[in-house]
Amino acid sequence: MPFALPFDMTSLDLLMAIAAAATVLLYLFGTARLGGYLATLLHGAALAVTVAMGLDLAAGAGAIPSSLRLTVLGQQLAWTLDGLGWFFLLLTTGAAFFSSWYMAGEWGRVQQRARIQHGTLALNVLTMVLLLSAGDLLGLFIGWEFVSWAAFAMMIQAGGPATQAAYRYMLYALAGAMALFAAILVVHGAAGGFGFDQMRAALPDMSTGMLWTLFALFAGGFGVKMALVPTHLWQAPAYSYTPGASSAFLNAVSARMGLFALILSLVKLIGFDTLAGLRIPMTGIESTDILAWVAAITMVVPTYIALMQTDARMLLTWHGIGQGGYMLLGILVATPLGVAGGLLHVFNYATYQMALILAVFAVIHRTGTADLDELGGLITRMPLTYVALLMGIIGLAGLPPMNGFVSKWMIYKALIVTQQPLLSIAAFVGTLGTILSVYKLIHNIFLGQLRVEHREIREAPWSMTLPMLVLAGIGFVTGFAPGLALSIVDQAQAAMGVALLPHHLGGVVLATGSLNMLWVVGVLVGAIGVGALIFYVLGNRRFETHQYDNYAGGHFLSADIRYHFSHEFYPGLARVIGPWYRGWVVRMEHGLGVLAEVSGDLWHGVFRAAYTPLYVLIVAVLGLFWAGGAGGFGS
Amino acid sequence: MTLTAHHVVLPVALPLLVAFLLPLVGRLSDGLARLLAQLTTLAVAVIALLLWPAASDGGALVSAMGGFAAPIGIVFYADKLALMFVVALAVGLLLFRPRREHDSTKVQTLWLLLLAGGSGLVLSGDLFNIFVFYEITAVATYGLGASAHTGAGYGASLRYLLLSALGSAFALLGIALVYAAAGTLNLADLSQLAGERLTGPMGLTAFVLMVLGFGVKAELFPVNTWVPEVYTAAPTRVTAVLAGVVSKLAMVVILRLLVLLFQDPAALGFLLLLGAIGVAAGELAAFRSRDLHRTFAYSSIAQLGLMAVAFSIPGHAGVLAGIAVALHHLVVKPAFFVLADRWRGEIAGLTGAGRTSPLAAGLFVLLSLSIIGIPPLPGFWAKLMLFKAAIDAGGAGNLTAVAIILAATVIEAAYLFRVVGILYGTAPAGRPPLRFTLGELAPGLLLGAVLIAATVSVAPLGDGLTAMAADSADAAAYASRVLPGGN
Amino acid sequence: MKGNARAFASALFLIGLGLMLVTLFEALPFGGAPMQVGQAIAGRALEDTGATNIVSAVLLAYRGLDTLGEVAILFVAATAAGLVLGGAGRAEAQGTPAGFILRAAAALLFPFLLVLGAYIVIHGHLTPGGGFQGGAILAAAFFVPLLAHPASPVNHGVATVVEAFAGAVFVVIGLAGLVGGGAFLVPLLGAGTPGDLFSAGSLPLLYLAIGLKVGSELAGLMARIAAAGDPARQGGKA
Amino acid sequence: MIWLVLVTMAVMLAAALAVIGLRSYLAAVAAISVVSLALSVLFAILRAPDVALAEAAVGAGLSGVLLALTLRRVGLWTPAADDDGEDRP
Amino acid sequence: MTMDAEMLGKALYAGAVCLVLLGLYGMVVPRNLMRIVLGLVLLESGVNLFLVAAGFRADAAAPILTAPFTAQAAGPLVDPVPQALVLTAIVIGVGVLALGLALVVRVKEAYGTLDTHAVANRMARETGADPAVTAAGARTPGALPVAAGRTAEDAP
Repeated sequence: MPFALPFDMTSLDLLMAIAAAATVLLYLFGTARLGGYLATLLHGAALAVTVAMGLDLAAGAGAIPSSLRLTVLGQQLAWTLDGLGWFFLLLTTGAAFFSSWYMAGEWGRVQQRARIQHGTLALNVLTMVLLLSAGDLLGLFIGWEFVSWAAFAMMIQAGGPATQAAYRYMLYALAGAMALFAAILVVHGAAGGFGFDQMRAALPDMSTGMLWTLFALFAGGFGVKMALVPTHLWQAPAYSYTPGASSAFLNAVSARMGLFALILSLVKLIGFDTLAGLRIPMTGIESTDILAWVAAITMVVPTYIALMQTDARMLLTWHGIGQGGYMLLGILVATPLGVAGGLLHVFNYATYQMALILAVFAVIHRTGTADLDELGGLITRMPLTYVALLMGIIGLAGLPPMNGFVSKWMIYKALIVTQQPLLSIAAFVGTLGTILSVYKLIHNIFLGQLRVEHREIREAPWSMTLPMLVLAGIGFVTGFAPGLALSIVDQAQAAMGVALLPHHLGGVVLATGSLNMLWVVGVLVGAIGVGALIFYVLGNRRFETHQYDNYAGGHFLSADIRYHFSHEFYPGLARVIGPWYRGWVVRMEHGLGVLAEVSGDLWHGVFRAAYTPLYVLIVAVLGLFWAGGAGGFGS
Repeated sequence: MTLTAHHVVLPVALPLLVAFLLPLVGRLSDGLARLLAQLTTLAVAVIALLLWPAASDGGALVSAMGGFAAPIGIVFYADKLALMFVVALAVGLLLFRPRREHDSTKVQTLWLLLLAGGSGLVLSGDLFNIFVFYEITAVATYGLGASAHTGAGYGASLRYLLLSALGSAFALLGIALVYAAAGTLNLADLSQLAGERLTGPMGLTAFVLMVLGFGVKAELFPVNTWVPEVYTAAPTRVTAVLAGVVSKLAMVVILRLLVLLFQDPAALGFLLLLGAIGVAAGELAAFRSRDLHRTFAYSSIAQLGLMAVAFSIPGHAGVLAGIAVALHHLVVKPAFFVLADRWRGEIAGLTGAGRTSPLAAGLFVLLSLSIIGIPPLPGFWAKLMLFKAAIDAGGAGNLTAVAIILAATVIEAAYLFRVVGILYGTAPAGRPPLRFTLGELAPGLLLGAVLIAATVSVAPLGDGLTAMAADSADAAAYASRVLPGGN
Repeated sequence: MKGNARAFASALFLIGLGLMLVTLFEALPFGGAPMQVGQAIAGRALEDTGATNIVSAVLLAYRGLDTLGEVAILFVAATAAGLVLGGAGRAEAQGTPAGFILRAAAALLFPFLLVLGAYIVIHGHLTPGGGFQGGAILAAAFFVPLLAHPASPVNHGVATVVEAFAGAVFVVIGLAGLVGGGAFLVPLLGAGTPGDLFSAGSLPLLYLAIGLKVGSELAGLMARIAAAGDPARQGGKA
Repeated sequence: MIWLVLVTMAVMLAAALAVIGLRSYLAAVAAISVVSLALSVLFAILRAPDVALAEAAVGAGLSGVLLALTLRRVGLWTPAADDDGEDRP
Repeated sequence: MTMDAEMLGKALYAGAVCLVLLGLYGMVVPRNLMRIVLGLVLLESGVNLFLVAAGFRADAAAPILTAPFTAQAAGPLVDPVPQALVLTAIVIGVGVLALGLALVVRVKEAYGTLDTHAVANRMARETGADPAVTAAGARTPGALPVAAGRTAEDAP
């Protein structure tokens, strides 16, 4: 241990103590003048402890135990943190640190109930620590319920539409939790206990039917949190109506808890080989193939929904669902390259998605709206936010200088190497959609015509721009030198029991072609540098035009005429994919609601009708008949 | 005065004595009558607590009435389970004393007789004696149900009376069959004879009839249509006690029948079926009800269905789960009804009520989380015990029951958090806010505190319940304690 | 469900229930049921309680708590009916006064009914009859004059006092057994010589208490339902 | 002895059928008293004197009176007032 | 067991079953609450008859000891316990009947009718609207928001 702890407290205990203290302190002193800084300090301490734990794990410690032990009603509950849990924990504490830093400044003071935002953020971190370090299935379920309800607490702050979105989320989350509860009960039935090792021991003699139900329940239960396709309707509104930094935290990390649990249950516990053995008879389709195709659809469909959004936050959150598909697809390829690609994408996504969301909220902070039709031309007014958003969308689209490219490249490579052409086509189509929609995002906010009322907009305060730029910087650095991030990914990959991917600072060395980002970025920067040199030094006859010099097609336009809209941004594409938007998933969801209402009315009728004596008579006769039958009449 | 086993009859005899004299005292002064009634209820609670240590070390206190030994005379059997429910009933009646406008000497008399009937129901060890005490409880419930003096109150109580009388006739037919088949009415004696006398069509028919009879008060599926009407029409404090405590007493009777007389898989299957249908019916109907009273009435039908499923699982794991669900519901439901007392009428009309009385809204959220079964609240541990027992017992019936309960939990969360959303909504201007006075909310807050205390001390509580369940699920121990030398 | 559909459905199920019950009862050995408890009691009833009417012995000694519960049920029903019908029945002027025959017969019947009721209550432990049957006859006895003279005010005061004390006596006798360290409702005061009036110890006292309680309660019930006013003249509200 | 039982039972079942069949409530209440009376005779035959006495005094006597009083109170005394008609909400 | 006693047993049980069935029919079919109460009385009489018949023994005497007052003198006795149970059951029946009739009186006074459906409808209307009673299809206020129809950005 890099630093000795006062008594026999392990570092995991220390982290739990910090998170718990943070929850209580921030709930009490969140709105105090120094509340924001206290929050940043506490989350920073948590991040530091996590990094220390990382170093400890890298030095070969198998897993970090916690002295928190509970035996309740004959069930032993223990908490230990391994590499996989540590990897997601790093993302959690990092995201919490950046969002609390963002809230520390002017943004925090503007909020009506900063106290609740700080408190729920710290509560989410605490619950995620408990989930990530769960030592057995029961601990996993309890942690899972805590995380779901903590996210619910975070979502209902804003009231109005946020409450409706949170209510809808709660229903989905609870349905998922009940599927998970059924799964751990099935395991308990087979293994006689909730322990991970008990489950592994009982796996060989489980019938294929039970394995299929276990697979379906785990994938379904955790898939809801990751908003895989049939259950994707709740995430966008829920995550975008949550105020400011909390939304960034939810986007960056909260959905990934589903991925962690999927990896834990399907890969670590059940294992790729058992899953490969599960085949649909006569068709050769494996269970992982089904989940891979769900991931593929989740990559494509939400991305093209994002394309149609007119609200910046909705656009980004719909993309969040799409990116989740990439991560799951990468991992399901089951080769070291694919798994490393998937996990790296989790890290990269967290960095650029958070930068993007924080940038969008900076725009909201200044202009008061996130509606793409109401914005435009802010590049001159908010240059730093523009830079952060630019680097973010390059990462989101997966283009070279940023880290997004590295992980997407690895996923494409893994798909191609393992001969899965259809899935790789889906990946490319997804990326195409992403590129189109991010351009719409940056064009409508920063480029084009500046609105009259936004003339005096000032840049967002340093307390908001600095976190964005640091995040974008991390994105660039890990893009430039992916080896740093890959060493973090190794911890998780080792804990998953998958062979490690040989890599160096610049990138990946493979028999089928290696990637060295040092060269790629070096050449790119060099080319841009030469181009800039030629453009600025040699051709210096620049003609200075101010933003309102709008001559278009021989017709003078005064400043107040609007010609900058996001409506019908891609008319051709809209016509092509228009017919696909029949919304049959929405109708399915609506159908479930109506089914519950109709059967409820049916039972109301039964309870209020005056036929009860007849019902009693019928049940008595059937009961006697059954009793007679069971007892053998006249025997 | 050292308490011997024979003092087990006091929780029944004392309230009866005072109830008989109360009309006389009431003629002198109403206040004195009310005070005397409450003192008696307190005395019963104290006696039950004093008897607890004697019951816990000796396993159970057995008292033969009139000095006549087991199969001949009537026997009172007070084990920890029974004493626990007697204390719960007494404390419930004290905590939810009828309000001034619904109170009179006659109501106080009915209150005491409900205490006597309820205590007798769980303490008695004789089948017909249980039927008599069940009738006392039932008739007291008809009276209390109509004590609101509204048309709806009279109508609901009448329909409940007719349904319960039909059930009681069935139960009496069942008891007659048992007596004709086995020749004795004492539960211990019957449990020994059950092996060869009560199996086959005769025993099962008796079981079906008795379940339909005692099921009326235990809110089992076909015979629980009275629940929404009576719980809505009766004064809310009466409903709190009925839903909270009295329905559990009837379920304890069904538990005794199951454990001692009918360990037959067909009988367990029948109860499981009724329980599962009850859970589904209760939750779906609650999802569609428009006022809080009806919602909580249907929710208590679902919880009792849960208990029926738990008790239908053979062995002490099922009994433990059932007792855990019963105790949890015993704390949560009355608190819910305390809230429903002030938040009357359409749920839609309650927008913003949570903001005017944040304490009440906070209590509502805590209770909802616990009844849905969110860790670490006790509701979760009760449901976990139920599911574990069902899965360990295996069988298609248990699995479908678990699936139904899991689906019902989602619906339960749907209608409870729909109300939370409305409570925290923004109140339309111009409507007087519904504000709780602390006095009104006190019983609810007390029960909320009990819930939190149970959350903290779930481990020791769990061990205590496990021991109690193991003891009350053991038919042989019951027979050996009651029958002299076990003939 | 339309009326006749419901009638048809219930008829169908009733026939099913009937068939099952009949085949079930066939399996019951008629007249030879294993009555070990019944025969044991029949054999030892005389020495234990001294009552020659074994049913009364069962009712008051062996299953005394049942009878206490029984009296409590009647008391609960009376109280609840009082609660529902509201207050003591203030018998305002009824409709048409009773005819001459009724008034004459009432005056004649009242003493006989009183004697008959008292006899049945007092000899409960010797000959068939007892508290319940005698109480019912006493209730009829007190109700007949009310039929004859509907206008006469019914004072519930006396009935309540009698009721309260009778019930209290029953429970006190029960508790007396408890004081001496014995069980509840132990038969006291020895068995006496079987057959004569003052035998069977405390059983006749219990039956006397029951007789008075049942009598006053049923009389009160009938008076309350009768006097609660005709629909034409709305009765007093609670 | 068997013939006595069969005759009493026949009377009882006929009266029971009358209770359900008759339209007028007063006649139905009278039929109830007849059922109780026949039942108490049956109990006497079955060597259960206490029960016979109780059934006669309480069943035929008091129940009959209570039911009749309620009929008068509820206005179902005369057949005309029988409102068995449907009442649509 | 003489043929005569066997016949008696069959007749008694059949009679008890018929009475129970008629009582049940009287409770299930009619719509007037008063008729249901009558059905209830019949049902309880049927159960009482069955109880007494269960305790009967053909060759035994009534459980009342006569002159020589010695248990052996009287010979085999009919089982006294079911008779005690029936006594209690009869008085329970009358108690519940009395309370039932009091409630019938009050319901008639409150609602003017004794038809179960009418009473049920008026009760539901009095204690707050019930979905089945209010206009069909009126949606409960906070029904599952999802069921509130498609929102703009929703898609497949």
